[in-house]
Amino acid sequence: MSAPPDPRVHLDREHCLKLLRTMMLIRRFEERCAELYGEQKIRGFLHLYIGEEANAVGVMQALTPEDAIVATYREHGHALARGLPATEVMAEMYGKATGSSRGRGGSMHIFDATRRFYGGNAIVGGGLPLAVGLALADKLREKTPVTCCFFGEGAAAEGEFHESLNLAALWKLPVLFVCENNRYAMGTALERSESEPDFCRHAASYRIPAEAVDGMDVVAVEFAARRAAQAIRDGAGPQFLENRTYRFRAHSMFDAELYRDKAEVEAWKQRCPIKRFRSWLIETGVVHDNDVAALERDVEAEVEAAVAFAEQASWEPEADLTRDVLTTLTPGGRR
Amino acid sequence: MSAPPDPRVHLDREHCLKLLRTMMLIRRFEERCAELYGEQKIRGFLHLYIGEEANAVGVMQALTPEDAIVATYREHGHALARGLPATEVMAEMYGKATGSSRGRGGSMHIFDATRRFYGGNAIVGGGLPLAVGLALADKLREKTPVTCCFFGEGAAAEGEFHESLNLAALWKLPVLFVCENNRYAMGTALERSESEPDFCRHAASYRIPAEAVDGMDVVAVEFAARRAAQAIRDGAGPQFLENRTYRFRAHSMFDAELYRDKAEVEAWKQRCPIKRFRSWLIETGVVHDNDVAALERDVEAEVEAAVAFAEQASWEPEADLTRDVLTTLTPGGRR
Amino acid sequence: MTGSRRITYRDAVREALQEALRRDPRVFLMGEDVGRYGGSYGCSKGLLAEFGEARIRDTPLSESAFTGAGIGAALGGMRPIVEIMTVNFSLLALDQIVNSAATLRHMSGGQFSVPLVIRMATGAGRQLAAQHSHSLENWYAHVPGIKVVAPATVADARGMLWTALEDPDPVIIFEHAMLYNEEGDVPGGDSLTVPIDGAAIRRDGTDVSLITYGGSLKKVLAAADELAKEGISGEVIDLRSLRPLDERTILNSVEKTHRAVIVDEGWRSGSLAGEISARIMEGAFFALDWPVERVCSAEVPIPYARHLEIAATPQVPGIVSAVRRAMRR
Amino acid sequence: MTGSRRITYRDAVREALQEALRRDPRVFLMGEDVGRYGGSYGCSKGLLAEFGEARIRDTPLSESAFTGAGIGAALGGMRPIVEIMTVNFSLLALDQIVNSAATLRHMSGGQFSVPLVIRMATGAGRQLAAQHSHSLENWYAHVPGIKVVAPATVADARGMLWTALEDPDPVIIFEHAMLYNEEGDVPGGDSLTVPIDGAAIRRDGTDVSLITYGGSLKKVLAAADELAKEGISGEVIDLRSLRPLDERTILNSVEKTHRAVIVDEGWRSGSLAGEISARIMEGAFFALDWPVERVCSAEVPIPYARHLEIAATPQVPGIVSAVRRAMRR
Ligand SMILES: Cc1ncc(C[n+]2csc(CCOP(=O)(O)OP(=O)(O)O)c2C)c(N)n1
Ligand SMILES: Cc1ncc(C[n+]2csc(CCOP(=O)(O)OP(=O)(O)O)c2C)c(N)n1
Ligand SMILES: [Mg+2]
Ligand SMILES: [Mg+2]
Repeated sequence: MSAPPDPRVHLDREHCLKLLRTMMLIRRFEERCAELYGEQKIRGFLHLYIGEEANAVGVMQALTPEDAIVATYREHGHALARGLPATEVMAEMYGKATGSSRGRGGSMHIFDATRRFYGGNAIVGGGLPLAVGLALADKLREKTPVTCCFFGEGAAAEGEFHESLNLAALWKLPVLFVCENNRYAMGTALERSESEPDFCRHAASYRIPAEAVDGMDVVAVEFAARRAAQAIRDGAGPQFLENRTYRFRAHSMFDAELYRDKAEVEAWKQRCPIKRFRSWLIETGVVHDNDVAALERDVEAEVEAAVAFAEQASWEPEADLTRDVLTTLTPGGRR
Repeated sequence: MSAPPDPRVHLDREHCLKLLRTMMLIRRFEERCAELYGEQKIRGFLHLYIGEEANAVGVMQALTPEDAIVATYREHGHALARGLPATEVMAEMYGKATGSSRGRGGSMHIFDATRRFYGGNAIVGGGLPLAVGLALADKLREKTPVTCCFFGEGAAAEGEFHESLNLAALWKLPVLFVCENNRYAMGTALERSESEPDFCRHAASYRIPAEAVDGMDVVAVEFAARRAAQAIRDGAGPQFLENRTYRFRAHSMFDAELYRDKAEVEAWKQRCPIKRFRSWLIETGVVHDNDVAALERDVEAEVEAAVAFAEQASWEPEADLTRDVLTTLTPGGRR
Repeated sequence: MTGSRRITYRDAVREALQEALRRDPRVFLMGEDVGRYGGSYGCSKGLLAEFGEARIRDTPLSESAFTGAGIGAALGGMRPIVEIMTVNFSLLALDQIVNSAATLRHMSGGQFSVPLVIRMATGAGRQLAAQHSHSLENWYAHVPGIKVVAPATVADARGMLWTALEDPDPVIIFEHAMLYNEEGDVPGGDSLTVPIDGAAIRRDGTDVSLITYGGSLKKVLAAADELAKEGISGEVIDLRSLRPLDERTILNSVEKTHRAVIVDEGWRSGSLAGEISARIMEGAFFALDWPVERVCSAEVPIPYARHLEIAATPQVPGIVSAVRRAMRR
Repeated sequence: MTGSRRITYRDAVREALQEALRRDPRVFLMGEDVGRYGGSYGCSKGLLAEFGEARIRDTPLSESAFTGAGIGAALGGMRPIVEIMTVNFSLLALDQIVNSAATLRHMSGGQFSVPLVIRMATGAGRQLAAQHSHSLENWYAHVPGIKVVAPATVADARGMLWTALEDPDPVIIFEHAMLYNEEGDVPGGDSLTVPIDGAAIRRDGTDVSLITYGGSLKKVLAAADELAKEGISGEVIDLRSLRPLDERTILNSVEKTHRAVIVDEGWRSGSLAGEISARIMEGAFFALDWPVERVCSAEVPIPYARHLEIAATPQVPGIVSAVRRAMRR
């Protein structure tokens, strides 16, 4: 891993520790989620981001609190990297009233209005038009935030991808499209879903500037995201990143992984973004073994605190079932 | 207009007369439709193809009776060029029982099973997936027909365009995509609907070979279509033509044409495909003035016979309203 | 305070759009051909000149993306009005409407509202055949998280838009395509807004409740006129809001008349008329002297030919016979 | 002739697919992850190995295009089975289903049939929250030109597919997601096919007609057991076909029992239950001793939390109380 050429990524010790810690937090948080799923504390669909942490963490560095984020059902990493409290995210996984979405959303629907985190969307490709609209709202009011839209490479086959990129380009909207290309959409390999697997070419067909990035390298991702975000802020219109990455785990907890080789998975695991970044930091002397050990304890404590928070949190009363269907309460409901 | 370099387009007198006659038939047929619309014999939406005749006529020369055709709501030209009897098409415009669709479809829904003419689709972009499926059926049975799918440039913004091109390319299906780029989708100019107005680039982003063609030149269209159809028959997978053309009339009979300059329309009218081809044929001595006059009489007679046929045709009995909703009759229906 | 004015439904829609755009800088209109073309039904003619391209946005043919963009813009603090040319094309945008607009508030535990208005034309009558003549109001009325209205009068078309825009939740407005050329009165003065949550009694009566909405109201009123000649007094209820339904107004009327006929241009099976019949069953069964009748569209994709289209959709004679049946005449 | 076998609903679906693929070379299966993954609910495991990539086609995420391609392939002479992972995602394909599959035959004056089968999972119960738990059966049941079935038993899941494939028109098959792990009997021998046009009486009774379909059947049978202990004899009708409805079976039952409770996992407003209530109103009003009751889902996007999801959907206690109400107990 080479040091980034751009001065705007400041790889000082503090920043490096932050990057490393956030990736470790996501990793540990999700490992714990997998255990809790086994204990049936968490239910429904659970999609783990393990292996892909560098993407959310790297991109998020380029965004300010005014910027907006639209993510997918595989969004724990994005939520934590954006700064949502692990406690609330975990409580949401439990379905508790103190969860980010009062227990109504679960793993796939984490939201946070104060952090402009617009979910959490379980319709593949469904977030793209929303991101276009958020960016349009900002543009219409002559505000300058960036709307960052994450989606998988599988989503790129959906019509919404095409329509949304066209709109964003046509209207020069401040959208940062981040395609997390982990090479599989459930069990469907990239080459079976895309006639043109190079997403930069798709972006180019809407005249959107695009760049392919090593999604296993947090610094490379941060660098590319900063450059793209800056271009957007400078008025260049939408930008596109294809982050080449890999998920180490199954698609969801129901997946027997019949569709890919164990050897392939192992090869990618060698490129683990946490391991690589950590080794590099230690090799270059930026951090030391005991820093890492401290981070590990720290992250472990944060995750356990989140679990404890979720465990003791209360359930939403059943009487509130139809609360928030509309902004004004609907009378009646169940019958 | 230059003679085509490819020997497969045989510009002998007979063929030239056929091309000219078919374009003239479409033109006259539609002029008559516009009059009949004024007389309220034809109702609903009526979309005229006037100015674009070279496209349907040119492309159709490359197709055999085994090939399949999927068109749009602006499909009179395609229907007539495919050889549907003007009588039945006109009767359909009248809504008569002897119309191509027994009066149930009208102008936008002309069908002919025996000629593999699959309509007539009033959902913009809606025909693209159907064409993919027709081609898939042929491929699965190891048959070799081409499915030719016509659509407007406006349709290219729909998600169906993207999904369908991707499927066709991925599965190497025998589809000939013909984008009739007449520069407007209703009142929306190309540059306001497409971030990349060069459709060959879109096709390329699915790795589909594409060519832009002068859609006002019937020979150029025939030539390009023959080459593309041959490539498909040779197993090269889907091919794409962008036919650059123009509609001389309003979008439909309800359109005040507020969105384009009269001068622009006039400039394009100078390139009228019928006038140009006729002049060229006369200049080069392939046909003579009296041949053209004969054609005119002939076409006029055919159109008037179609009108007479439609006029005297009977109405579908009201009792048959729910006939053909399902293949087996549904009992009941109205209540 | 000036007196009332007579304008077309189309003009009422346009005036309402204009008023909203003038009143609230967050409002903008977006859809296919709303700008240069003036709207496929001419409802936005002239607005581009007054408000400019930013607020009168012509979109490419991309129903899913521009409807979704409307949802996003609403989340982002704007008050978008999305025009979908007709309900038929809204099928392409349903995922965004049902899976995002209708769910976001609840799914986020109440963090977000989606103050979006979607207008679309609906219905048959113009010989546009099977892909342009749907009445899918009951599909929308089935979905929690949205409100659905159907202005049947010029005054409602003029007055409901602003109310819908002030609503913090997504509101779908159905404009029946046969109404645009209709003329009607709008009140003078400033208070043109009308509520979007209650039904209206358009004609008082005592013998039978005639329940309808949107494009069928005119036919029902004509039927009521005809029935009056036979001495049958029909009370005509215009639902106005299809979700939520104003059950109280319906039940009060049926408790008085003891008979009801519902007229709904949707296909009969699975229609809104079915829902209303069920509500009457549940709320006024013991008041009924005769089973509730439905007059709906035939179970057929709407055909092009005029006589078949007429036969396929509710018409005055069919309404009159249903009422006679209900009255045992 | 061998005796009956006990298998899961999932296996029944798989066997039915396998049989169809073996019997008719025109049959192929197409959808997201039907091949290598084995189907998101595991219904097509092993089929890729037996039938190969051409006939077990993994598609990209493109619901509209691959459903439309199914329609096209049916027009082209094949017998496609399209799997849409769940009804929620079918919103993306609705234009193709409603505007093409359902209309093509009529709109072409009877020239084309569309012998297409679309299978999709439906319903709540797995804590998948608001975008994965819909029951939109009534949307489909509203549309002329298609048939809609909901196999509620293992035997029906095994037997309906072939019947659907033999039907010349588009058939939508709804498989409730909670059924896949259920076990049940399928008959031995060769005649596994079952008709797709009639309801089945799953339990005879005399006091009240309990009308349901799909994933709710099990709950209704459990409720009937409980009611039996109280001396209430419920007749349980499994609709099986949602379009067309087997009105005769429903009305015959109600004429006998004089009371009906409809259980439907769809949201109450605009539900199929509403349609059935209306049909009973129209066909058996004078036989009714008590208004028809509905037990439906609450008007809320289905929430994730288990207790809320349970509260949002029909459950045995709610069914039992509705019946008690109908029996005036
Ligand atoms: C519209 C839609 N179709 C299908 C699904 C089921 N599904 C959930 S995730 C997924 C794969 C998505 O792949 P990709 O976009 O690459 O994201 P990844 O899961 O790899 O992060 C599928 C098919 C869905 N949720 N939404
Ligand atoms: C899905 C859909 N959206 C909108 C319309 C209304 N509409 C009919 S034709 C048309 C313009 C289509 O333009 P293009 O594809 O360029 O074809 P052209 O009419 O120029 O031949 C529009 C917007 C429609 N029929 N279907
Ligand atoms: Mg992926
Ligand atoms: Mg065009």
